[in-house]
Amino acid sequence: MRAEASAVAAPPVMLELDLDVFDGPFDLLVTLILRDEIDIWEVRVSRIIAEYVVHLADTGEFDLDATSQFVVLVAALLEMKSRLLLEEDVEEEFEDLDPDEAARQLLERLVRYSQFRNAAGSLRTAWEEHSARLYRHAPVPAGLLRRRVVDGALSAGVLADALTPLLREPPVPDTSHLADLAVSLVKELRRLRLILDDEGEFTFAAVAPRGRLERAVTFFALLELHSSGEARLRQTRHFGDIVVSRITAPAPVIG
Amino acid sequence: MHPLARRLEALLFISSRPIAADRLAEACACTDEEGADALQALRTEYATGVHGIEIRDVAGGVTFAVADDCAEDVRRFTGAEKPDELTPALLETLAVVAYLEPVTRAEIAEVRGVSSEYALGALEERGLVEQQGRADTPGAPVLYGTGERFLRLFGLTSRNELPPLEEFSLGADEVDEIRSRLHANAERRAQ
Amino acid sequence: MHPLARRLEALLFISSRPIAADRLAEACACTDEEGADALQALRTEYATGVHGIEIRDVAGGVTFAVADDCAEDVRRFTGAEKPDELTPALLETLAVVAYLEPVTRAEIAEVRGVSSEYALGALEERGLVEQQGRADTPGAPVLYGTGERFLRLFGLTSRNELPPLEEFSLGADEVDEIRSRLHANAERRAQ
Repeated sequence: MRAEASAVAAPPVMLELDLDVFDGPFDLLVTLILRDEIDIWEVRVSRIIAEYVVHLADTGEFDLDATSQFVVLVAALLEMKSRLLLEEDVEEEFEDLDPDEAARQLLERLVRYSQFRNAAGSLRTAWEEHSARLYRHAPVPAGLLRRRVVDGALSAGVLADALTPLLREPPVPDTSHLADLAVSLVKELRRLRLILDDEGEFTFAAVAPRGRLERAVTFFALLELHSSGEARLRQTRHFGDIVVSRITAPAPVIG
Repeated sequence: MHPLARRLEALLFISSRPIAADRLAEACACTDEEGADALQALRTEYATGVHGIEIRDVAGGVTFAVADDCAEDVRRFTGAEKPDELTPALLETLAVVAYLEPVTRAEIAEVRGVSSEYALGALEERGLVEQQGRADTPGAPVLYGTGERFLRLFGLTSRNELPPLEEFSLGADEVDEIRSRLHANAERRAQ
Repeated sequence: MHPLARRLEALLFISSRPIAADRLAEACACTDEEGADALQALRTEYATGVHGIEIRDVAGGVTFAVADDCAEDVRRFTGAEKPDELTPALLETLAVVAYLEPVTRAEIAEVRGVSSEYALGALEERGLVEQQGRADTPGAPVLYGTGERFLRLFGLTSRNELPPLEEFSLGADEVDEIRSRLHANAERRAQ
């Protein structure tokens, strides 16, 4: 829903795509997915990212608004994909949870949330009436202070420490990993396919690299394998290990 | 003026924070009853419209504040600005904290359905929300609550004065409408 | 009470420093004579022994002060008060004031990147920051600086003793450079 709203509000991302299932502008693809006219399983997000990186390199122009928009939309697509992936497990876990029950739970949450939203409205009224009132903010004159200010109770060094972070230049946001991610996703897919061919089955923990970003790339690669129908993913409990098993038979050995 | 009332007046003048009635009596070394009588005399003296300052009951105590009809002059003279407006997101987060405190960041996010990190930071910076220790649960998350400044800026004596949350429940019609919309969605998905 | 006297009363109540007689008239947008009359009415109201606070003429003007015979109650009260901690937000604001003073509220907010209204009020309340006149710029904003209590609390004899910012090899006296660096960073952060 949120992706839909921003697709309307923000500037279009001028990116022509040439994918297996779709040929045309990126925005149109997103719209079609949101309208359920294209199955998101059919769309390879890594391909879209790779194309965008190439597009940026080709045009030599970096439009911050359009790129932010692109990142938001790609994130929305990934979120939809990962939700769909989890749905299988959730259904297994709550087999009894029929649509009516799900709707009831959602209703409960909405009702609870709306109480707070309405309470915020009443707070606003109180704020408008009282917030501007003037109270005295003056120190007690020294002669009336029994608890005297202790000389040197605080070290002056804490002042320098407090100011230092503000004097440090804010870091320039590093976006280089965006391009790296697209490249390493392709590499990671290749690596996982090789393991899958050899072993037939493996676990996420066994193959995932150490770094956080690297693990994320491995995870996205798993999603790709799943969406392309090459592998089946199983996770028996939340945050448990993921078992990946091959679906398609290995190519027949000829001769 | 009542001699004890004069002493209370001096205390209220000097303190930047509202003073609870029992602390007033303690500071004047008098009984609670004597203190209550003196406070009543002071309230009569500072009844609305008599002086340029008034007695206010806020944040669990009594304090002096500038009379509303004199506030504009004072503001012009001191250059004091009105506190910055609170956006709907800040007010909503503040409502969750005020009604559920002590409350963790995760609990706030669950009620609101969105991460409330920025809103909490902004409320802390404005002194409306403060960290009040850590929960006894795994990860020991920080607990947030409101403080004296919250009560003062919203004109409350205590959090008990907040209207009960049930008052803000949706009407039966609205609940029915949401319910039927959710059911329609669920059916469509089940097909 | 005289309407103008009520407004003067509110001004004297809120101001932490004495107010010059001519500034009182200006603040109430009245003639000097009207101001003098109102002040006289206020002096009568607050004649010794009537209230717990009195009007005093001190260097620089007129101010409210606690009546002598109520001072002991006030001391008993302040003796029982717990000292407040300086939160990171308060310390940061105090550091900005100490190194850049005199500084306006807007400048503090700009270099910190957040509204500092609450932090300034809390520091004023603790007597660590005080109003030091007004800037010569449009709107004549109030200028803030540190005072004697600040120096004592941090064990300094003068502001020249502020520690140099070693990481940046800036001395405490190199205010211009600190200022321009803070502003440059604020701008970069806002991008």
